[in-house]
Order: sequence, then structure tokens, then C-alpha cells
Amino acid sequence: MSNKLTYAQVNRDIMRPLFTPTMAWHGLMALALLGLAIGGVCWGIQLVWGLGVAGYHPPVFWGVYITTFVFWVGIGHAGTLISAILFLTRSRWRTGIYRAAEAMTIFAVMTAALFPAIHVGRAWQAYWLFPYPNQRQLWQNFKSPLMWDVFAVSTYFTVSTVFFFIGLVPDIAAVRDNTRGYTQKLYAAMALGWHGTDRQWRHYMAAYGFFAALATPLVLSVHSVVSWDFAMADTPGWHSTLFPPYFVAGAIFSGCAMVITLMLPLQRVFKLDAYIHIWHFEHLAKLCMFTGGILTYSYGCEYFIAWYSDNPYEWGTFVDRVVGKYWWVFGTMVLCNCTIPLLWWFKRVRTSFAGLFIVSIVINIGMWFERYNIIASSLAHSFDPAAWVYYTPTYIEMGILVGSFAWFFTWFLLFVKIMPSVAIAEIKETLRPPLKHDEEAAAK
Amino acid sequence: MRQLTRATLAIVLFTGAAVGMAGFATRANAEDDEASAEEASEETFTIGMKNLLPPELFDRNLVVTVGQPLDEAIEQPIAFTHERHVKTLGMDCNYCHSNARKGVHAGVPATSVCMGCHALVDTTDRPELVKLKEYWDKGEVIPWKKVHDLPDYVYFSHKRHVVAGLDCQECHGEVQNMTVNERVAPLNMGWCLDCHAQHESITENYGTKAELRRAELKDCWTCHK
Amino acid sequence: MDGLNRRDFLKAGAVATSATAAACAYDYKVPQEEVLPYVVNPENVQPGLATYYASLCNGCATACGLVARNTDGRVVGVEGNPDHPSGPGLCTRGHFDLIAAYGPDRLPGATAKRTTLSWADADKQMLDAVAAARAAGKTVAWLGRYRTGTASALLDVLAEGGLRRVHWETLGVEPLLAAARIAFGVDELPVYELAGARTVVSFGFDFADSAFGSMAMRKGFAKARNPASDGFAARLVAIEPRLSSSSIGCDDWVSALPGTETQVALALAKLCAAANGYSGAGASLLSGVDVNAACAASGIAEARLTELAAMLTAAPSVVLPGGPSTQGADATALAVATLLCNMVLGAVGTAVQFGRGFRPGQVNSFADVKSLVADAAAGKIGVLFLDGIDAIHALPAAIGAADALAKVDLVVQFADEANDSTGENTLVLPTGSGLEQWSDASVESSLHVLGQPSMVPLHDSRGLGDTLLTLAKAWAPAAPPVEAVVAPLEGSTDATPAADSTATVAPVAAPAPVSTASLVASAANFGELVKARWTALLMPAGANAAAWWQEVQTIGLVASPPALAAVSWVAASLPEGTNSGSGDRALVLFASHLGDGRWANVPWAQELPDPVSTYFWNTWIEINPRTAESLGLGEKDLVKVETDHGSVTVGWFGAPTVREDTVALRMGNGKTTGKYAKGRGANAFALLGGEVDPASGALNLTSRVRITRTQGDSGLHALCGSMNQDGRTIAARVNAADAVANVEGEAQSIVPIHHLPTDPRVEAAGPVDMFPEPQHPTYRFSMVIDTNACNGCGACQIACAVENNTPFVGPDQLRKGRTMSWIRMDRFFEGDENSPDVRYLPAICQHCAHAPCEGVCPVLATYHNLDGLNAMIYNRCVGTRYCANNCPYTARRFNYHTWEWPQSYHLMLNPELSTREMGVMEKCTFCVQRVRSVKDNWRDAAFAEREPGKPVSMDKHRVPDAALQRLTACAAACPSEAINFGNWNDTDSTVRQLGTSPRAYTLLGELNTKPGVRYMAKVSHHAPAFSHGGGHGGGHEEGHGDSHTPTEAPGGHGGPDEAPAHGHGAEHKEG
Amino acid sequence: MSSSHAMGASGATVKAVYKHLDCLLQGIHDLQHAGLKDFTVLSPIPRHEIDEMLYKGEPSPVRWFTLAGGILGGTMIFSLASLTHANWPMIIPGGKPLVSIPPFLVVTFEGTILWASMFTLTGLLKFCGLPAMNLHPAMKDPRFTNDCFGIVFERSGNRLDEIVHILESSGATEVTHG
Repeated sequence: MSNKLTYAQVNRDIMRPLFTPTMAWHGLMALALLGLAIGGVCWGIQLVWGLGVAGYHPPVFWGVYITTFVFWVGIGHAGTLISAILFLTRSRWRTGIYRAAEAMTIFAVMTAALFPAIHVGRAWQAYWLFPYPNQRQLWQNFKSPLMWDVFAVSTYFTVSTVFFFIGLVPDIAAVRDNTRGYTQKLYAAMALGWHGTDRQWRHYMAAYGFFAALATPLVLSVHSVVSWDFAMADTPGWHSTLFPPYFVAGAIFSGCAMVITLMLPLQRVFKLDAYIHIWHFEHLAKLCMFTGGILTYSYGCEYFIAWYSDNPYEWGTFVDRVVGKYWWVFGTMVLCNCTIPLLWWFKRVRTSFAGLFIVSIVINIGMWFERYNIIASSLAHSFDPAAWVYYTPTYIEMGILVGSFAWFFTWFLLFVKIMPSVAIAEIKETLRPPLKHDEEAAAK
Repeated sequence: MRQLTRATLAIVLFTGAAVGMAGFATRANAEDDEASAEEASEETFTIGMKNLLPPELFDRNLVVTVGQPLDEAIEQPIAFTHERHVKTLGMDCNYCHSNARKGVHAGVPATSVCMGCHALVDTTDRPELVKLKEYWDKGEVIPWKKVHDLPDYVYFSHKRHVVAGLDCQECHGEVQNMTVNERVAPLNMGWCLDCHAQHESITENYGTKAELRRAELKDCWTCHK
Repeated sequence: MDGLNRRDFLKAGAVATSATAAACAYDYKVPQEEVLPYVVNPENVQPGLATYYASLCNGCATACGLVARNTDGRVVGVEGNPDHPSGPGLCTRGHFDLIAAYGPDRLPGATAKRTTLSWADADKQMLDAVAAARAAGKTVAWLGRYRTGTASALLDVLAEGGLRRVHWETLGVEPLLAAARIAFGVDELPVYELAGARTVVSFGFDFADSAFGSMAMRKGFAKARNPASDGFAARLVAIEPRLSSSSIGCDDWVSALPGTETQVALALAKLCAAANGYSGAGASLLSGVDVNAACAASGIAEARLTELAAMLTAAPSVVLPGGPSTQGADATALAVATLLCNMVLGAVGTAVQFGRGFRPGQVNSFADVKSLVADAAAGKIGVLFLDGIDAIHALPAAIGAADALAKVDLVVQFADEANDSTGENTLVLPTGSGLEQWSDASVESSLHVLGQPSMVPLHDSRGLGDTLLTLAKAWAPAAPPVEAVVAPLEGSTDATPAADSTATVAPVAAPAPVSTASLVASAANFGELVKARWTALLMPAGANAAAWWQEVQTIGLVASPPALAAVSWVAASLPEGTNSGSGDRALVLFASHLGDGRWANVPWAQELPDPVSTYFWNTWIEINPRTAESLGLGEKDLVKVETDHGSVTVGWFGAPTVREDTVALRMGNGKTTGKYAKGRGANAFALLGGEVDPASGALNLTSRVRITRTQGDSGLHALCGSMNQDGRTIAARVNAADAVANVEGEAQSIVPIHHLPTDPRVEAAGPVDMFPEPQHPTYRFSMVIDTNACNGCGACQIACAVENNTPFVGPDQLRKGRTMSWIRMDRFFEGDENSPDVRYLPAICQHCAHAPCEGVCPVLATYHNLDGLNAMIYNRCVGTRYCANNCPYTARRFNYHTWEWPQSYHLMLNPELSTREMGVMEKCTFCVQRVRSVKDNWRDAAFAEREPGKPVSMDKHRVPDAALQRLTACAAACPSEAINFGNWNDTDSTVRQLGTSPRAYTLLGELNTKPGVRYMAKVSHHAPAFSHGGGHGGGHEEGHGDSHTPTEAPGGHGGPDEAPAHGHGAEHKEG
Repeated sequence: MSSSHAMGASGATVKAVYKHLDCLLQGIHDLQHAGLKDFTVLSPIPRHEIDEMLYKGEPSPVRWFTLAGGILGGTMIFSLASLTHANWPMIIPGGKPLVSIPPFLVVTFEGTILWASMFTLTGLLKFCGLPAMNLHPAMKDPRFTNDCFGIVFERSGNRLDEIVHILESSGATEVTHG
């Protein structure tokens, strides 16, 4: 970090977006609320009429909703990865971006968590998925991957949120001390009376380390558990031990791409160049290139295993993905996830705003299609040829997909407006602390 | 304006975080069945049939019961009193509810059954009997209100329970003492299961096979249709 | 339900963001219901308990017996009457008839000009019109479908009084009846006993579906085809331009050029005669037959005919007559030729039986219909009674029935719903369903079926018999009081020109002379008349009338062993008949599910997928895929089908079971009335010119057409996603020789199930389970389905829908593939293009012991229970649909919406199980409500026999196999008795025997799901022995099947006949 | 800043504000050297030096909470899964044994993490004294979350002058008491 920055300057810079309105923010917020309205209306229609308004038909019982669920859970990986794993490995480039990445994680998981409720046939009974004592003496099936999912996602959400909030407390305190009136009272309540006493910092740092240590296996487990939704099923195209690492790599791939997509404009609009540098993005891009490589390898591996197993069902599904009616999904996936990201091997591309922004968006699109490819094409081409179908999403499903993005962006926009989107205390930590000794040396 | 927006957004954030569970507290059905079945089984049904979780774990205060609230008296078209018929006159339940040992529904007696006796009973100064007579004369159906109303997805056979040797009172309460018929049992799933898991009649009826029968009785498809 | 109920609230709450506050304020309450007792208890009615009535199926003229199950006053299920000689099972039509009884379009009462009349007014109008017509010298005429029994006898009485009777059906029997008269001089139909036939040659006869008397023939053929029953599996050879649903499972399709079937039949007869040295009376007909010319004309290689003749003469065989696809202008000649074949083969008298008086009452020809219509058009008809015929829809438009009907003074229509023929001058008298009214029928001298009402009429309808009785009472005095000997078995036949009727037929079992006319006056209603007539005709002398009638009502029929009669050949020459028409392709009509339109307003019938195309709710043509390719047809293109008489524009299906020069058009749709029928598809009869076969007067159902591609979207969707199995063994096949050999040999499966490469170490270790199979202490309910007996007719599907309250979803939803039928009929075209090997497999929930669906349900809504059932608790289901994804058999159905049931169908709902709301999964339950009920009965018995103070005996608890075998709705319905149900734990049970037989296999066995359902492979002689066209005909190797691997090879390594059916498979894959 | 805080029996409140970290550390060192322990150090950032000087590297007891939460959570979820399945032994999903270890390990893992983190949170709040709504007003100086460090004596006892002296001499930019 630049040594020119002072602690007070950091406070000023990072809190500036909270107090200065921008047209861009209001425009985006309006757009997000519009999308939210679209999604809400679509879901309302679905609740009233039933899931028939979506494109399901036997044997395709999962479609856009689960695709989007997995997509958002995947997005939700980068934040905790960056904040927890990079914290534990003491990577310096984490500091500038981790707060926003973590916020992205929380909101992505919040978005993902909507989808089980949207997806189930009887959303009004979805609370049955949680174990609670009841007069029916009935419990859940803890052998079901979906139950694991419920546990994994809710645990991940809870732990990430706590981790996020704990990280925020000193910064909220800083914001509190820069506000007046009722806003100050609100921030004061959220800051939990944080004033940076020695006792607070002492246990805080210990607990933060534990949170990071606890969140780390979660990052790796959540998408593994999500992948078991598929891998534990017997559907050809799903039933593969490759899935957990493949999904985790994909999740980090898409998550990092999403971080790039979100933080490039953030850096520009809020003029945070001093804290978020292009080399932050370059690091993220390199992480993407690495996980993208794993992903490409996994794609190949899937085909090899399907061929080598000589299992006609498995191989049939994989061939159908390429030559069947889902060829365009497969093509989009390979193009967006394997081919276009190769551009980042050129330093010029991965250090330019346009190069980073466009490719990261392409990756996000590609990763959505990857999940769609896995879910729709496998189900549509299952064991019994008599049941083969072609699934097409409906407008309702696409509306809810749009709504999910809007929901995510609404939260994210609120976040950047309410909370410091770069970790103030940690940025200060990376600075050389103000020393009398330095000043004296400078004076000489 | 800006502050207002910010305040609204902050409030949304706070309320959104506060999610409460609605507790539909109904009046507790006090006693759990104390009768614990004797472990009379010699032949072990190897997957093991024990109520591993104590019933106390299931807090009846937290739960919804099926049907009408327990102590709400339901107004019937004719103020029929079981007490008079059963206790005073000593009639058997089966006389009127003859279907209980033969079929799924116990049923309410046809008006003709009532009139079998009431044709001979003096109706002067007895307005309820006058009502009965009016229904009979007009050939109209008496619109009795259901006191015990199971959901439509439940298969409940009165015959099975009567044949197994259960007393009507075990579920319907001391009907012989009721002037206005009331529901005393919650009729919810946990209540059904309490007996299906450990009612003594199972041991009496099935002897060495009681374990198996208890397992069968706890199968969802025993009651759900 | 007033206001907001809990569920709606929760739905709303899920949308609302602030559910918490509202939830606290919400007042939870269940609606107050009433319990309504009877005023006076009806006899024998216990609320909630079913009452069974033996009755008569009115679905067609065949008159099968049925048992109607009445629960709480409504018939909610029908099954075949096991006491009927043709045994258990009931085809689709019987179930459609039940559904039709609850149709929303049913008229509330007698109706004229859309106004409901009282019956007194209606009777007055009818009788006045009759009187006026007779006074004016106009004819009073009757146009109706076949009727037997007391109704027919009453019509006889009316006919004596001058009623002009015409009984005709689209898929009628007149060519065969005329042929029997010409060939043998008898006035009855032959009864084909197929059970003992080694080879069956069919010239299009729809013996398993639409043909008169199909139930018995179907069962006979299933028996003949079962290698375990007699140690052989019959070979079925079809000589027809389109494989009907009867012959779709044929071993050889030797299709002749359309219109040349008669020549082929004669050539075959000649070759057979040459082979077995026949020189009987029929030989004279054969002298002029030129085999070479016939082969040249038909395009069949002579060698193959010779071979066929050799096969026929080698063992007991039957040649079946023509059917809808071959009913041309020479229909009678073809029928005579097939009878001659049987004569030559010596099958007449054994497999082809006469003397049983088998006929559907009076039979008139289409020529009679035409003359009636012509008379009506000329204004000569005063009153026309229309009984069950929608004349304007179902008669070829060319004969002008619409105009003619308008010229009749009063048309009295016996119909429960207004149909296309209901006009301004129509008086509709609803007859009610057969389940609501008295009826009887007798299509054989030795068999009388009683149709007793099994529920109170749902509407103000009056039975046909009662109206006839009214007519007879008003009319009969004018007629001379004849003491006619009423033989309900022999309708008076005045229609067809009788051939020289040398009385070689032994008289049918002579009933006691009874005058129906004399009974009319004393009968207060038709029920009484039926009883009086049955008592007079059928009661053994000296029997107690009341007791006897009680017994008849219990059994539902009076039957005695049929008496046969010897017949001899009398025909000296073939009847004339030539084909006509212009155009480049032959048009044949086929009926699937809708009949000639009779069931078009039954939504479940519309929805039942066609067995060949798996299309629904529409009209389409079947053409050969190569023809489609040559026309450049796209999957959803429309095709214009034109004859000289009209044109229709419909979608198409590329069926390899149709000749390249043939177009098959579905009949039944194209109606202009009816809630469900209106606007569906096109009317196939618009294409017919109404020409007749001169010999019998039968309608020529074939024609010549031109087809052209048209713009537009047909909107057709195939429910079966693939044309073939893609090399997988779903519907397996075994070679007949192996199947027969293995019956005697060791019981070892001859069906390969492993698709995976085998490893000797794995083989040596045997299959290893990670988990032990769940315990089934008492029952392991299982099902064995013999695909060899299955022709995809759909009876199981429709029976299942009626029993289990599965809704119809309508064409729009079905086009999305959202069928709710718990049984999916898999259809695969295997084999080569020229002789397709069509396989059917009713795919249901397999009730796996290691079910993939169960483990993944997060809320335990589905699980394996102690009886081996894969249970599904609808109320627990949240709707994650994971189970359905994970079911390799795609057996689960999801409720996409809360399906709307028209109010009238609510009465048909089976109260024994729930209807399902939107968002929950459902699937086959093995009819758990029936299982529960039968277990309950046995438990009662055990309690009843319990010794005091001792526990009940578990042995007495256990339901015996006999009570289980036909327990489920599908097993009870299957006319071929292909579905067996039972307890696998019982080693003597039928399912255990069948399920361990060599032909049995489990579906996708390599997944080791341990299904409770087993299938028995289709037995086939299918080998490239015959193929139509001259190409590779000569290369038949008798030993092919034996030298080949016993069965089809595992997927991917398929033998030559296992290649994907044809090049167009991919094109239709997604339908 | 505010010195209006009433001077109690235990002496006045002393607050020192530092602009420089090295001065702060010097101040802490001097105070400790003088045997003064009853003060609170405030800092906008966590500094190990402060922690070292005040707590001599003694680990935070929060870790025991984490451990206890993890063990308890894992045990509870595994027991919940096993007991609830065993309570319905006739309900066999997919033919798997009633208590199947591999699938239960997944939820056990999740339970462990969840409860460990919840206990950590509890421990954090407990040991940090959060929410700390009644901190001494002297500590509620906005500069301490911005760019200044501070040392606060809530009660200076009878060594007020000494404290003030030490603080001022260590380089505090501002020392107030009252």
C-alpha cells in the first residue's frame, strides 16, 4: 500500500460513497428494483398456479431453478475463499477486495437460498425441510443429499454472515463515529459498542482466526455437498465421483469472475483506485485461469470416464450433449469456460479494464450454462429412451432468473451504500503505522 | 430525501434479518398415554421396534391440532344428549352406531332409527323432539355437525379399532356423561401414533407377533391414503 | 370454505415479505363439516363400503360381463366379470363407458330444441309424431347400432308393426357375415378359437381390439402365444397395408399391395391345398387361381407364400379375415377367401367354429343405411330413431346425411349428450349409462348377459328399453298380435341378399317359444320385462323363480357350454368386388381409443396415447418414414390429405408399420359438438365416398388419396421420446425357439440384463450388495407383466386412471409431456424397416427394494414399507421432485397444477384415496387401497375365527394368492391377463412362478434396484424371414433363430436385427 | 475531551490521545514500568505489540468455546439423525441401514462447524464484553476509530499526577483528566 496514505485519509476515502450520492447508484438501484418486481410477480404467478408455469415435464423435474441455485451457491464461494483461506495463508492482496467479495458471498447465498423455496412444489410446506420437534413425531431423512444441502447451505450462510459481520464491526464503529443523529444511533447499535479497546481487539483477533479456520472447510464442503445432489443420484451424466472437486473448482472459477465483474465498476465509480489495484484483479484472473484449467480438465475427464466405463447410458448422455438438441448449451459452456478465458493468458488482456470485465462476464454466462447443461441434458436423456424429452424454460422461469439477479444486486447496492466496501481497519493494518520516529527522521 | 432513503433501507435490512417462527399455541392435551406396552415379545423382529425417542420430546404446546378447538361446544340442529340415552337409558353404542363394527365409518343413525323409539315418545313440552319429528315428517336429513372430523387423506377404520377391542371411550371420551358431545382427543398424528406404537391391545391380539404388528401400525400407509 | 384458509394463507405468506406479523394475527380454524345420515337406511348399503353388481358392458356389441363397484351410491370402478366365459379383464371401452356416465355434457332430461322436457311431454311428442307419420303414409325408421336381447326383441315387435330397422356400425361385421352365408350358407359369424393355433395369418382382422368378440379372441391368442401354456408360441403373420393394434406384435409382416389381399388369400389357399392335398367342395374355386399373377400383383415373392403355406399346413393354424384396413370394395370376397383358406387347412369346425349362433343381433349393411338416408332425403321418413349413431359425423359426408336428417319430421335420438346429429327437429331422449339402466344382451345362443342397474341415474334419463316399451305399448295394438318365436340370437335378416341357404346348420339351441309382444302389456317397466322374458326363456323348469333370479343377478349371466355345428362349403364362386378411386396412395382408416367417434367426448379417451404414434387429442395420419422423407415433411408439418370426396389437413407420424404406398388416417375426431370433442382434429369420414362392397353392402373404408405438404404447425407431440431403444434392453425379446426350449429346461433367465462389460472376477463373486435387502416379514407385493401378451391397448392405463383418480390434463399440458397416467406405455420400433418388431412395455413404479427415489427424499415422503411397497405419502411431499429425477424408470408423476376436474367427474372419484393437489409427487401405489382392503378382509376373518383368549392366527391373516392375482386395477383390467400381482414371499404364488421363469427379467437390472416388478420378454419368431417387396425375399433361413445368439445381444453389440429401426429415428426422437 | 465526569472516590478519569504508535507503546511501557495496570488501550487497528505488552502472549480463551461448540454440535446432529431414524425403523428409504454412518457424517460435519462458530461468536461476545453499551465515555472518542490511539484510566486512584506525567512524557498529543 502506498505510504502516502494516512489513517484519516483511509477513513475519508472509504466512507465517501456512504455519504455522497451518485447517479450511477440510483440508476442501478432502480433497475434492480424493477428486476425484483419482475421476479416477484413471476414467483407469485407460480405460487398461485403451480409449477406448471415452469417448463418441467417428466423426466426433467429440475431446470432453471436448480441451475440458478447452483450458480449462486457457486458465486458464493469466492468471498469466503478470499476472506478465509487467503486470511489463513496471509495473502496480502486479500485486503483490498475481501470485504466486497464477502458481501457478494452473503448475498449470493441469500439468493441461492431463495431457490429451494421457489423450486419446491409446495413452497408453503418448505419449512418441513428443517428438523424441529413436532407433534407428528416426524423428522427428516438425513440420508438425502437434499437434506445435506439444507444443512450445508444454511450453515454456510450462517457462518459466512457471522464472519462477515464480525469483520464489519470495527468499520461500523468507524462509520458511527463519522455520523450524527439517528443514523449514528443505527450504526451504534450495529457496532455493538466497539471502540477498539485492547480487550476487544485481543479476543476479536483470536475469534476472527477461528472463524476463518471454520469457514475454510465450509468453502470446500458446500459445493461438494451441492455436487452430491447430482453425484449421489443415479442419473447418467450426474452419477460421478468427479463432481465434488469439479464443482468446487467451478465455483471458485465463477465466484472470482463475479468478484471481478462487481469490483471493477465499484473501483471506478467510487474511486477506490488507491485500495483496489489492477493487480488485485490480475491475481483474481490468475485464480480463474487456474480453476478454469481444472474445469476444462474435468470436462475432458467426464467424457473419458463415460467412454472408458463402457456404460451405454452414461455414454449415451454424454454423446447426446454434444450432438443432441442441447448442443448449443454444451457449445456455449465450452466456449465461455474453456476457450474465451484463455485470453487471460495474455497479460495485456488480464490487466485491462475491458479485458477483465468482458471475460469475467463471459465466464459467468458460461458457468450458468454449465449447470444448465449438467441438469437439463442429463435428465432429458435418462435410462429409458421412451421417456426422452427436450426441456425449454418458460418466461416465468426466466423472469425469476432475472429476479434473482435483481435480488442480488439490490442487496449489493445497499451494501455499498450502507457499509464500507473496503475493510477500513485492515487497510490501516497494511499501512505503516504513524510513528514519531518516522516524522523525526523525515524532519531531519 | 437521501436520509429518508437511507433510513428506509436500513429498516428493511433490520426487519429482514428478524425472522420469527409463529407458534400456533393451542391448549395442551395434557396426559400422554401412561400405558407402556409390556415387552411380551419372544420373537424379535430384528429391525427392533422401540420408541427410542421419549414422547416428552414432542411438545404438544408447540403444535397444531386437527379439527375444532377442544372445548368449543358445537351447536347441533337438535340438542341431542348422549348422557340421557347411554347413562340413563342404558343403550349400547352399537345400537345407533351399528356401522362402527362393520365399516370404516361409524356413522350417525338414520332418522328412522331415532323414530324407532321416538315415534312412541311423548313430545309435549319437548321442543327438541318436536324438531326431530319435523325432520322426519318432512323427510329431511338432519344436518348434524361433525365433532370428530379427520382430514380426507386419512384412512381410519372404526371396524379395525372395534374389532381390536378398543373401547369407544378411548378416543371419544366419556360420551355417556356428555350432554353436549365434545371432542376430547386432539386427533392429530402424534396422538394416533402414541397408541399405534404401544397400545396394550396389540400385545393381547397378536401375542408373539406384536412387535411386527406395532411396526405395521406405524407404517405411514396404515393411515394415509 | 370461507375466506382465507391456512394453505392459501401460507401461499400468500411466501410472497409477502413480512410473514411474521401476519402469521401471529392469523386465526387458525378448520371448516365445520356436516355429517348427514340417511333418513331411512337403504338396504345393503353401508357408508364407505363398496357394493358389487354384476352387469353388462355397453362399450360395444360384444356384450362382455362386468362387475361394477358402487361406493356410497356411485359406481367408481368396473372390472370384467370373472364368471363370464371370456374371463376377467375389461378393455378400454368398458372403462370409457363408465367415464361417459359422468360426462359433464350429459343432458339433464329429455330435450328438444335445447329445452328440457318432461318425459310425459317427450313421449307425447314422439308418439304423436309416429302416429302422424303413419297417418301420412310415411315410414317410421330406426337407425342404430347392433342390439341384442330384450331390446332387440321389442324392436322385433315394433318391426312387425311396420318399423323399418337398420342396424349398422362403422366397424361392423357385415362382410364376414355375408361371407359365412356365401361360403357355408349359415347366418352367423364364425368364432375364431385362437388358443391352439400354431400359426395365425391375419388379413387385417382387428381381433384384439375393435373386432366384434375381440375379448375372447384376444385371450385365445395370448394363450397361443405363451410358450409356457402349450409348449409353443404361435406365430402371427400379418398381410395388411397397416399393422393394426392386433397384429402390431406380429412376427412377419408380408404386406401386399393394398387391394390385392383377396388374390393373396386365394393364392395362399391354393398353395395350402396343394401342400395338404385338399380336394373338398372349395377346391373348385381354386382352379382358376393364378398364384404367379397374385404374387406379381401383390408384390409378394412366391417363395414366401409357399413357405407360409408350408407353415400353415404343418400345424394347426388359422387364417383370419380382413379388417378396417382391408375393407375395400372386395371385402366379402376377401372374407370368403380366408374362410376357404381355413377350409383348406381343416380349421373349420375346430379353430373356426360355427353353430354357436354368434352374431350381434340384426346386422344391416351400409347399403341399407344409404337407402334409408336416400329415403329420408326424399322426405319419405316421418320419424327416424337414431340409436347410438352420430349420423352426421360418422356417415361419409358424401351420402348427405345432414341434409337428409333435416328433411325428417322428427328425429328421435337416443343419446346422453347432444352430438353432431342433434338438430332443430331432434328430440333427444337420454337413455342413461348402461350402469344406470336395465339391459341385457346375448351374442351367442348359449350366453345371456344381464345388465342390471348398479347406481341410481345421475340425471333424469330413461333406459332405451323403457322407451321401446312405451312405443310398443302405444303401437303394438295396431300390429297383429303375433305369437312370434322370439329368438334373440337370430335377428331377422332382410338386408343382405341371402345366398343359397342350404340348411346345413344345426338349429341353435331352441329357446322356449315366448312372445315378447305378449309380455309387453303386463310389464310396467323394462326391468320387469327383462325379468319376465328371462324367466320365460331361460329358467330351468321347476326352479324357484325368485331364487333363480337372485342367482342370475348375482352372477350376471346365464351360460351353458356352446354347441358346435358342422358346416360344409357351398360357395361355387367368389362374390364380385373391385377397388376404385383415383389418387396415388391407398388410404386406410384406423380406430384408436375413440372408435368411430363414440368416445370422442371422453377426455380420458382423448388423452390415452395412441399405441403407435403416442399422439393424443387429435387426428393424424400415419405414413411410412420413407414416404415422409420423400415428401420432405418436417416433424411438425401439416399434411393435406385429399380424396375425390373431400380433404382434411392433419399432422403426421412416421410409422414403419405402414406401407410406403399407404396412408392411415385416424378416425373418431372432427366433431362439432361436445365439451371435449369439439374442434379436435378432423373428421376422417369426410374423405369417404360411401361406396359399398357389392356382395355384402359393406362400406368401403379404403380409398385413394393424394397427400401434399402444407404450411403450419400440427402441434402434435409424441409421448414416447424415442422411436427405438437405442440399443438398450428395455423391452426385451427372446427367440420363440429358446423360449419354448427353456420351458422344459432349467429355469434360467434367457434375457440378458447386463449392459456392462463382464469381469470374470465379478462374475465369480456374484452380485454384492452394500446393504441387505429390507425385510419383508409377511408380504413382498410383486407384479409380473408379460410383455408378450401386451399390444399396448391402454386398458391398464385407463383402469388405473379410474381407480386412482388420476386426472386428464388436456391437450396443452399433454403437449408438454405432462401425462398423469401412472402407467407409461413404452413403444419401441425395433427390427428392420421392412418388418418392424414393435414392442410394448407398460412402465410403472417398480417398487424397488433398493429404490433410488426413496433415499433422496428429504422429508421421507416416500419410503419402502414392510409389505415391499414403495410408499408415497402425498401429504408429506414438499415437491422437491428429486425422487422423480432419480427414478431410472421415470415412473413418477408430478402435479404441476391442481388439476381442474369438471364438477360431474367429482362423483367418479374413488373415495378410497386422496386426490392430489399441486406440487406433490404421485406414482403407482400397487393400488394400496385395494391391498389395504383385501388385507382388512382377511384380518376380519382371522379375528372372527380367533380362539378366545389367544392371539389371532397370523396364518389366517395372510391373503392367499388367488385373492391377490388380479387385485390391482391394471391386473383386473388387462384383457390379455398379462399382468399378475401377488406375494413374492409365497413360493407357490403365480408371481413367484412367473417371475422366476426363464423369460422373466427386471427392468434395468444392472442398476440392482431390486424391483418388485418383473417383466417377461416378448417371444418372437422375428427373423428376417419375410420382408415385403421383392428384394431379399428368397433368403429365408429356417434355422436363423436357432443359430443366432439366443436373444438380442447386449446394447452396443447388437445383432443384425437389433440395429436401430430406421434412419428417421433421430428425427422423431424428441417427438 | 470531556472532563465532566465526576471524580469519584477512586480518582479522576485520565485519557491520553496519541497520534503515533511508537509513542503509545512507550506510554504503555512506562505505565507498566510504574506498576500501573488499570488502563485501557484504544486503537483503530489491532497491533500485536499492544497485545504482547498487555497480555504477554497468553492465548485468548475463545478457543475453548470453539472446541466445545464443535464437539457438542457434531454429537448433537449425529444423535439427532440416528435417533430420529431409529424412531421409525419401519421406514426404510432406499434400503439403507437405519443408522448409516457415511451419509450422517455430512450433517455431522455441518453441525460441528455451525455450532463451533456459534460458540465462537458467543465466546467472542462474552470475552469482548459485547455489546458494550456502557463503556466509559472517555473511550468513546471518534478519533480512536480513525487515526489516533489512546490510553484511558477510568479511575486513576490517587496516582493521577504520576499517570498524567507518564502519559505526557511518552508523547501523547493530548492528555485530559477530570
